[in-house]
Amino acid sequence: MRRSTREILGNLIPQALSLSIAVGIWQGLVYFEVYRFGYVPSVPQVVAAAVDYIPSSRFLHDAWSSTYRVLTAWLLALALGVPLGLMIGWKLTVRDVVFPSIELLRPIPPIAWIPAAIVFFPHVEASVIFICFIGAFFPIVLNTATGARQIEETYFRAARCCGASERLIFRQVVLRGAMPYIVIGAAVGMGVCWMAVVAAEMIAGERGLGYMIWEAYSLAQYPLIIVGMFVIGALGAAMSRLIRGLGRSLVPWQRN
Amino acid sequence: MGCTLTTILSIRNVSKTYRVRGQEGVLALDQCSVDVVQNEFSVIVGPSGCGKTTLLNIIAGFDELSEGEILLNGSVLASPGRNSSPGPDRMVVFQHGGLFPWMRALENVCFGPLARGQMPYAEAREKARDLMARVGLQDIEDLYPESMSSGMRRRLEIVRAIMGQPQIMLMDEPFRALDALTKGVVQDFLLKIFDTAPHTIFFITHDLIEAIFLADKVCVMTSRPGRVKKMIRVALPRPRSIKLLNSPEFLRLKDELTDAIHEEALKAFELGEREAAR
Amino acid sequence: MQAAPDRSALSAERRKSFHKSVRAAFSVVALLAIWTGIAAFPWSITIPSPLASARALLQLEPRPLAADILLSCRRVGIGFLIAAAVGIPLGILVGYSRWIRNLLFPLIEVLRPIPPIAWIPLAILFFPTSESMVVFLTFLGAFFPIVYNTIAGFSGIKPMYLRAGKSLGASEWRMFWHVILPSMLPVIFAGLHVAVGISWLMVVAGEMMAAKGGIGALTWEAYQTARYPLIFVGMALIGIFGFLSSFLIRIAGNAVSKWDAR
Amino acid sequence: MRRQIAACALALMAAISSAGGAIGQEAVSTKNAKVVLGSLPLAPTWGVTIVTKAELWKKYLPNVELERIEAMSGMPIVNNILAGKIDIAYMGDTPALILGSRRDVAESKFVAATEGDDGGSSVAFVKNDSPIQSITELNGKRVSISFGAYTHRFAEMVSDAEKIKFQYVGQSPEVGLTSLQAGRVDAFITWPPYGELAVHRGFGRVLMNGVKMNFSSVRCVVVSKAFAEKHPDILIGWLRAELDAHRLLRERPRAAAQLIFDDWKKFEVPLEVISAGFTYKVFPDDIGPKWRKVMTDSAEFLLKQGLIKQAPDFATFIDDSYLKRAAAIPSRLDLSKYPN
Repeated sequence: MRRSTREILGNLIPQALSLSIAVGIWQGLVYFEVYRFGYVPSVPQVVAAAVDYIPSSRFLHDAWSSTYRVLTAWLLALALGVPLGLMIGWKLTVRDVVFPSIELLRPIPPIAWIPAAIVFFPHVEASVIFICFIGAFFPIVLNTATGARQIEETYFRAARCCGASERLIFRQVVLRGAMPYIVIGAAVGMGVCWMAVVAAEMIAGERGLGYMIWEAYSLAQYPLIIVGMFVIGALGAAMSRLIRGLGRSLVPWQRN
Repeated sequence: MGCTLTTILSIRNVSKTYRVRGQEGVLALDQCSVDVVQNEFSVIVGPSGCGKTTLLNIIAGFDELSEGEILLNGSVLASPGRNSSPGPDRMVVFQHGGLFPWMRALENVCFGPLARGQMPYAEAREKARDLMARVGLQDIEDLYPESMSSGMRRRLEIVRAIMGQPQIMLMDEPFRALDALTKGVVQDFLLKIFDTAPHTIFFITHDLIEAIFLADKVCVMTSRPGRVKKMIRVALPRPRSIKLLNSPEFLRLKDELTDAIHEEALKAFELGEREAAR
Repeated sequence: MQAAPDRSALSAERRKSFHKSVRAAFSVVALLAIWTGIAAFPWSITIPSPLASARALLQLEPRPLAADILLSCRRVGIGFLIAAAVGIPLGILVGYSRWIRNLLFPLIEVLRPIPPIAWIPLAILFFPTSESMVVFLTFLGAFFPIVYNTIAGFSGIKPMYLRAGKSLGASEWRMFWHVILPSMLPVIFAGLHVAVGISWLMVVAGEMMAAKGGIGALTWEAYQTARYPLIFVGMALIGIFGFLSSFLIRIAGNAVSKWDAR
Repeated sequence: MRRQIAACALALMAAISSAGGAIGQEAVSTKNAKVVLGSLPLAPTWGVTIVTKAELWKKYLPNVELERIEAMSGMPIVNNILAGKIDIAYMGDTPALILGSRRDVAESKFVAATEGDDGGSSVAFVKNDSPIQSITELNGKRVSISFGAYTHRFAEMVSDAEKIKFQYVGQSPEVGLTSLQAGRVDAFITWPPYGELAVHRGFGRVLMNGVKMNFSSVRCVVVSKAFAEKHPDILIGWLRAELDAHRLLRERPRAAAQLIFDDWKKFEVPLEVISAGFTYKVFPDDIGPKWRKVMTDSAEFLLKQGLIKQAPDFATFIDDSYLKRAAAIPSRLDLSKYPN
């Protein structure tokens, strides 16, 4: 449904206004060195750093390293998490066997895995991707399991009435029925992936946006830190929106 | 329509005991015996909780019986310890709707034959499209169930049921959730299908009017534990039309049925009260 | 011909739950077995086995360990409570008044996607003490999920609740307290549940990268001093106390909803 | 009101110290103030290790409350000074120069040299089974360094001299250590005892150190100018304790090594690694011309390499006035307490 330009404008103006006020406050606090804002980079410094960094090849290299790690981990988490989640949601025995272990490992945040990953993984790529994988895996498994479990028994009975085999029921009823929850899990997983990749790269990433931020901090180029923060925020938001769009096309049958 | 009166499905002294946590075994069905004749519209009517859905689930293979046996075309379908598995020969139309919400209308209808690998996809699509056209549902092929009206969903589910040419169609209070107007429309839809081609229907309801209007034979169940109280033959002419509703024969049948049902409805109410108080 | 129904009924029930716990035990044992298997494999750097980690845990002196645990919990607790105390009213304000929504919502939308970990260098620069810095991180981790869910909760209220409340002539404040807040609680508590998880994630990150003390620092120090079994002990402790705090939130959630269901 | 008290206390102090510290056992400063000390837990800044472990500073600053900020490399300490969170800090020459070059952000002073050597504490390590035998083979290879550390300057000096180029992997030393162990980097250029830990843990060996190139480096005490001007008495008291540490390191090496060993206990650094350091380290009591030259030459080199944008203003940056006033105060170190 096309939104009339007036409505879009009506929406944009207050947003632009509010953001410009926020930026104004930020610049004021830094300029008048309120409390410790003197140590925070000012708006012009950040803009200068951005103008210098964004068009550079270094930015493409950093952005791609982080995105590559996040995507690889996210796809791996989907490839392993969705089938396992569906089986947990569908079959009671699988749930009783697998679920306790997952519940045991789930509360450990991906960041806590970083020391183990740094030491025990031979390559830094593998260790960062593993940490992102852990971040995305649990939300995906748990949401998928919820999705499979909420499918009403009626649909299983209808499928069995039609003579469908277990494998066909898995594909046509369990997978498609749980799809809305899989999409939710994927979106949440992507969010946690970005959080994990930043932490992993800051501590031992050797490249990527998280590493760039920590290096900027180490070399006292503070404005670049803030540029890095907004860049990661934008990339993370863009990829989450991409997933939601993908999700809507995967679940056309649900209007809400 | 002088078809031979062969019994396709015979339910012999079927009993069912439920093991519920805490309470001792609850007897749901007690020595039920019903014969379903081929190409006949058999209706089971009874107060809520009399076990009619349990009986349907046993026939469909979703539940198991404790005593007695069920024969389909003479061969044992279900007996204690050996319950039947669901199959396309006993297609079920579910009370709260069995259409897959994530499949478009055409896909839902084709699901049966495709699931059994009976025919290639193109052929199944053609057959389904043709069947839907014949019953006037041709223009909703690409709709998802959620964007259909409840009446349309009911009709589509019936079409999906007959698509597999089941030996017997089991219908579990399918029109219960419909408003009066839509119910009438879908009842006519079902009767038209029943009249145009030979089908054996095993229909459950708690609505007397609907029972008489649709049925060739009505079996009245007692309140829990469900027993067959009375079998009433409905000799109304087919095709049935709503004008029959106030014909003398219809009213006689209604009185006969009301007497049988009312007694059981009171007992069911008292039973419900006692259980709630426990 | 058939066993008396009641005895088999009860034993079936007990047998089912027995089976469930056997499978759960099997699951945990399987996890430990996999871990031992991985540890046994001759990697370039030997991975400590569960036994080694258990021994490392026993070697830890209880008092400093308890101090670390308390410190991490305190940091999460303070940050989380401030985030709730600020986030929920703010969310309601944004939900209530259009003026505030136009002012604050765009800012929240811009800042929310920034992974809270990315704030750490800036936090190290800005905050005078590492203690205040870590509490800011746990606050930040919890703030966005809470304020976002509160806003969603507010806008999610079925308009008919509002109409029903208004039609009874309920005063603005009573209407809020008896109609709006109770119906928002489930969504708010969903936000709190997510928030406490991220708070824990942030305290671990903060302690590993810049602050002294706490379970995160203990895990990182285990890494620094190459006492690798202790890394897994740290991870287990983080997992346990992370779980306990979200469990507390769930209990609080049920208690509150019981109150409002009265 | 508080400012007046501080001012008169200052005047009083000046009077006492200028009178040649006649009253002997008098504390250098009785002020109760909080002082934030920035240092690295594992680094060749042995002075701070001894001063804090043996609490030598307490004799001169009885009422000072010491708070410590530790970081794994020099640059985070620099950032914290620039952020006004650290008063006294110990670091290598390069981070000190970077700090000095950031005059635009905050003024700071290089008030004492705590330890120096001619290449012994700048070492490149490789894995035991690594095929690399000489530094030139490291051309284009992955080398783990700590950005902005003096060993970063050493790496730049080596690549400049040997006309080779390293592929730097910037990471903190403990991460570098495990990167070497996991084979993720081909070499690890760092400061003691990290490299020596790699050798001790059996996966690393020395490829080369700075001695052949006569690579002199110095560790130093830096303070923010604001702190130096606000609490000169506390700074002098601290430097007095630092000089005591130097005496201990020179006259009681074994006892000093034991103190360092105890402080680094959790890192399990062997005693012999610490004692080996005594063979090539010196602990200057003043900022001699040699160390001033190390600083000015390094500044020039860092400018050339683009690691700093502007050289520190050495006239005000290197300020040994406090060190001289500390040296004037009689030492209260009781050597008998440290049998050798």
